[in-house]
Amino acid sequence: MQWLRTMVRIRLFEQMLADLYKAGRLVGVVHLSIGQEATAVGVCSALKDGDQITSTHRGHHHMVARGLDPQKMFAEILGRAGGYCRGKGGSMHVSAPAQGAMGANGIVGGGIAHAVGLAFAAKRLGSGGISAAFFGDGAANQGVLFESLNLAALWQAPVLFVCENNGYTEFTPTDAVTAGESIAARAAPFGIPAVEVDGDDVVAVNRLAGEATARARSGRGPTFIECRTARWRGHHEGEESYAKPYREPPAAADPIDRLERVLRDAGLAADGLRAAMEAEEEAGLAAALAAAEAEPEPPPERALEDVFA
Amino acid sequence: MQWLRTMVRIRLFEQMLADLYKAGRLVGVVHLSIGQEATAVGVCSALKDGDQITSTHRGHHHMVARGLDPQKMFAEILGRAGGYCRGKGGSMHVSAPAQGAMGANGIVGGGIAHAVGLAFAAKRLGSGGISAAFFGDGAANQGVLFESLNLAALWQAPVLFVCENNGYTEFTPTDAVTAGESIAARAAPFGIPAVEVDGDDVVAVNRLAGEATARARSGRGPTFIECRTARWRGHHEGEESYAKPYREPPAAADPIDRLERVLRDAGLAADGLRAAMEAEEEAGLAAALAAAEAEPEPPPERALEDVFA
Amino acid sequence: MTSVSPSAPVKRLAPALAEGIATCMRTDPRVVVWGEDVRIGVMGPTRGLVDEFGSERVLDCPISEAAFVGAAIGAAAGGLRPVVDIMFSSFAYVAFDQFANQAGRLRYMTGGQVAIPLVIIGSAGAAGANAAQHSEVPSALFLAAGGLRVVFPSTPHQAFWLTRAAIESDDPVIVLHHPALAATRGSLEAEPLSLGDAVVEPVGRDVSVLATGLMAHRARAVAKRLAGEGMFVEVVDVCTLNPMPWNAIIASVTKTGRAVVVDEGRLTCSVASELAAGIGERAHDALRAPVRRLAVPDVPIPFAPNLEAAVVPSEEAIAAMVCEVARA
Amino acid sequence: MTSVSPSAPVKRLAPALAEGIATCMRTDPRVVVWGEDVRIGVMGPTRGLVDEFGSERVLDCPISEAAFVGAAIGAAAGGLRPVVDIMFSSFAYVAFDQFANQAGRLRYMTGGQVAIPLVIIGSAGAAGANAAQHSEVPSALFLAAGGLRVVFPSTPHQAFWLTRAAIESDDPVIVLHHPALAATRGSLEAEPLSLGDAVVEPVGRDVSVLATGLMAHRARAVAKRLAGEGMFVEVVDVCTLNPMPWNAIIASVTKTGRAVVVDEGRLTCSVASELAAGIGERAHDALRAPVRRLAVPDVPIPFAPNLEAAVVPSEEAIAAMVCEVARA
Ligand SMILES: Cc1ncc(C[n+]2csc(CCOP(=O)(O)OP(=O)(O)O)c2C)c(N)n1
Ligand SMILES: Cc1ncc(C[n+]2csc(CCOP(=O)(O)OP(=O)(O)O)c2C)c(N)n1
Ligand SMILES: [Mg+2]
Ligand SMILES: [Mg+2]
Repeated sequence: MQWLRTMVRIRLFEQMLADLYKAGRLVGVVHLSIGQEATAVGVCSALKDGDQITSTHRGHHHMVARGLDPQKMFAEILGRAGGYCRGKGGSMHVSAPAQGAMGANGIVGGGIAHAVGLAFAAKRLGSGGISAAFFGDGAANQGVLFESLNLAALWQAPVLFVCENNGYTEFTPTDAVTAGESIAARAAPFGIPAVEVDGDDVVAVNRLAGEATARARSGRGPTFIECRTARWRGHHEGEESYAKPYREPPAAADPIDRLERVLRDAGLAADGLRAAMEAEEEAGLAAALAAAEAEPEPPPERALEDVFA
Repeated sequence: MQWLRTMVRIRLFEQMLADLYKAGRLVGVVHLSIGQEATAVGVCSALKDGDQITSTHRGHHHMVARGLDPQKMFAEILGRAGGYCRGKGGSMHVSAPAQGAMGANGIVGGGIAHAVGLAFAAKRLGSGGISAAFFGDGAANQGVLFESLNLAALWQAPVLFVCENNGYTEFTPTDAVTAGESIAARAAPFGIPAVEVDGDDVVAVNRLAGEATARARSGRGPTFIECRTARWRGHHEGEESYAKPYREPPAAADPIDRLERVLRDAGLAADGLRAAMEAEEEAGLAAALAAAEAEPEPPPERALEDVFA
Repeated sequence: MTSVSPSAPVKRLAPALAEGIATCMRTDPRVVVWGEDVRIGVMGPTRGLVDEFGSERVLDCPISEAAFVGAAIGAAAGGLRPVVDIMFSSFAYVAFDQFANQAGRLRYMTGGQVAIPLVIIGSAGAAGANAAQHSEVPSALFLAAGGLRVVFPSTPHQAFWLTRAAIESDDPVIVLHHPALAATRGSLEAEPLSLGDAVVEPVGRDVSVLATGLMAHRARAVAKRLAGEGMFVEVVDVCTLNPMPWNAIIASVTKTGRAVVVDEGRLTCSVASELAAGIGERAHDALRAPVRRLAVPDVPIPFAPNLEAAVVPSEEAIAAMVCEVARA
Repeated sequence: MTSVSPSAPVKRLAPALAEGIATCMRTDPRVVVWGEDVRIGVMGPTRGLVDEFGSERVLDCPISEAAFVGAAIGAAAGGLRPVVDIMFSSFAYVAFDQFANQAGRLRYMTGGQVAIPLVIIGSAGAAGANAAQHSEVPSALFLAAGGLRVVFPSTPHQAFWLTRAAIESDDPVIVLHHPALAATRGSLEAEPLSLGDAVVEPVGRDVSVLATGLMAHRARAVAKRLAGEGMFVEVVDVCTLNPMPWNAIIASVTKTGRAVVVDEGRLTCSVASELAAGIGERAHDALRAPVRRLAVPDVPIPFAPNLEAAVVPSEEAIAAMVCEVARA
């Protein structure tokens, strides 16, 4: 039930950003995750307090799924003083380490190794925590992924490698730039359990993530999960201004509808539940956005702070 | 027969360097390939004029196998004016692009992608040439290898990836830093034919290399060959000065003895053939070394040349 | 700069860069283009090329900068003339060994046996809230790495000719372009620019301002403004950074006796530092005031637009420093 | 520098660095060490540590610099204090994104939410025919990348204390050490050095020489020699480069009015350029001669020993430039 709510929240959060972008009220480059909600929620719902995630340029869904405050996310994305990163990170860099979201990253693949290190630290410090690295299919062509797989396997680091294969690397279909049949298969030779899963099936994702976290927590090392999902929107908002049409319309397997159906079939979701949730979430997000937009810009002297401790 | 001669030449060349090092007559860091002759000869004997190789910090055997002139190699390694690189490359960087040896490289993994590009260029220019990238087991943990495999597979580049697994990454046994069972297995998920071979069996290496070159020349793309071999000496000459004993004695499967036995069994090698070859090669190399040592240092102004065309 | 001829075609900067590539591709079949999404041409400089030259010569790459820059080095050594679009020039960091230790060293390390006729194009500079990892001007890093030619055109004319010069060069050349100038219009004059050229415009007598890219634009705007107040600023657009056009620079500084160096890189070990140091050595006696540097302070580029604006040298900041130096 | 106390232990430089690490490891269990062959301690700074601290805290890594530097960043953010030996500091190029875009930016990009208490040790400099890819001093690249503290000790005392200061710092710190100085002996005095310190020795009055690492050694030798001829050179050993000890530098230059900056990096956009530019801005009026830079010319380090010696500033070259500047 909480899953449904979180997925709804992600969807609405992102749709609000799409609208804001269209209205010219967002700055910078904004990558939305609509359609990929199940991956984020399926994995993050298997994590605990004290665990950590690293994320990507397309990371809002991970952050919402990790429980971050939409107001502080909006504020960050809008470049306001009260954003998580004090307005210095923006859409691609929303992070809240204290809440288990070490960081999004503008560099494709840039955060994967961080997750290995976070996992190693947790293990060494005996905190019981684990970590999860989210990355896209495009990042599966970055060398640092393979180096990180090797290192994690050697260290038996308690880390989940979560590849969100949404079918596109920017404007190029994944298979045009990704040789071989499967991304998960690339992890197996490192001796890492590697599975593919329907990334739009939050139940399935959560089950695998649960197995993986159990493996990690019990000292049996890393797991690789390739979530096959779809990117409903373009690579970034506003791309129509120059990108010729390049995409197949995504297969309409709405992960939220699917979860709703599952809940309904299990007799867990009453009629109108989703609509009610949507209304609640919409109200909450609208308030969060309004509060964020009411915030001031960061004071200029802040530009010179936070380089060094 | 030519194989035996080349392997003997490599062995003697390297032993002369070992002696020179011991005598304090070499400068810089010198990595010898004794024990790995069959890999170099097996692969290079499958190449033609116009093909290219890229090599590593431990690359003398590749260069000799590619037919480079020992005198110009000695001169380079000694830092003399007449060296292949005019004395500016040294042991780790001997190269002769005009003779199909694009370059050795002091950076582990640094030359692998170059081989993909050389292969692509040959294909695009229709030269009929192919390329081979030599690298060690240690380089199998460098991200650029995986990126290069992917790119080569996508481009169906006519390139051989030749991993010389000699059991050590500097002072560390390969399996201590290399997760999984096999390095070749890491290439297969990219859709690249990947095989392991006894790298001390020059006949077997040559057979596989021949298949791979045929595949490449006929437009069927890259091949990955993992040659299992052994490094007879340390990581570099002079390491005893600080490196505590760390190695198992290498299994004494001398690739040269093995080839000799094969030739003998086939009735191709008369008694005394090898000894005669050794004597001839020794004489030739001694003359080459003497000529190289007699050369002057490079003129100082040369230090400022060759940065830009 | 060349005088404006009425017949010269008017182009925007990014398309002028693309036109520079296309011109070379038309005459030289060895020129190929690759990078991420170069067919769509996300960043501008490769847009439209695939239509004319086909997908055999314009190749979309995986996100594998180290491999495709390395492959370009190999391809260059193997007889092609690859033009690689790396998108944001700071993505070079994931492939930096291929820049610094390979492209920039191989010719030297082989004693000149091999040439690397390779061009790498990347955007450089802040263009509105792209934050730290997508807003830098890393020209100093390419210069410090060594062995790399670097150009940074600020007008369509410069972009067209310097791109051509880059592709025709037998050396690895980094071509930087500023995303905030992509749509800047200008005419493509017939008179070419070469590697090593600077563009002095306007000519002035009171203070020399040395700048590149967006900073050169701003410097020209400041010069225009101050000219109305009777102060004549000479702007030296250092559109090629390696080779560094020392003659033009020293000639200007010797004439004015005063210099302000404006840089969108961060201050420490910047191009501005290099220029200031080099001027100090070469024209110390002609200086009537200390050379001053105006650069991004030693911070990453912040996301919030107001903070970004606070750290990137503005016209106001340039004008203020110019006036200070003029009075000193 | 501190005066020599007879009881202070005498150490060589690389072991002093190792002792600096060991001291921290003894008191702080969060300090861990990793890198390639750090147990054997190929490069010196980690030699012997595994014997005292075991293989749980001293980890041999695969040749995966991007991953193990990246993992160190994550581990630092996660509560450890990793000390990474990257062997030759120019190997940083294969992991440069982790240096420049990650370690050097994350604190800022997160608005200070996260600290990266990370130390990366690498050798820097030519030590006899290691050729282009193993002989560089890339300090300028680390400074230009930004967000990284950089120290480069030239004596065992500096090595010990600056390593400790690096590990105790909450920022990412690059510790460079010169392979040609690994066996240099010196006493470890009790008086600590901190990030941001410079060491002025000898004190002089005629010309200031600013130098680091092996160049600082050579500068001291030159000062000694010239003192015999009645010329008193003051050597400012800029053993921490970020923070840059501007106060000590400007104090010295203001006193002598003359400065030579010696650098084993390549000239363009070097630390020498930064120092020259900064001095020009801050002490122009005190200068009685142009600040001169002596650095590796803009070439890779060649292999042949005589060529290597020709491009790395020698005592003779330093002395010659000092005399020129003294007379100017
Ligand atoms: C090292 C690097 N190269 C290129 C880019 C530009 N870029 C940003 S997102 C992206 C595509 C990423 O694809 P994928 O990993 O599949 O993630 P998705 O956008 O599909 O979520 C690219 C190429 C970058 N940010 N970093
Ligand atoms: C990027 C990089 N990292 C580290 C080194 C230092 N180094 C030189 S050789 C070597 C081991 C290489 O092992 P392998 O690839 O197995 O080759 P081998 O020495 O066994 O022939 C290392 C770590 C280097 N030269 N380049
Ligand atoms: Mg994708
Ligand atoms: Mg090996």
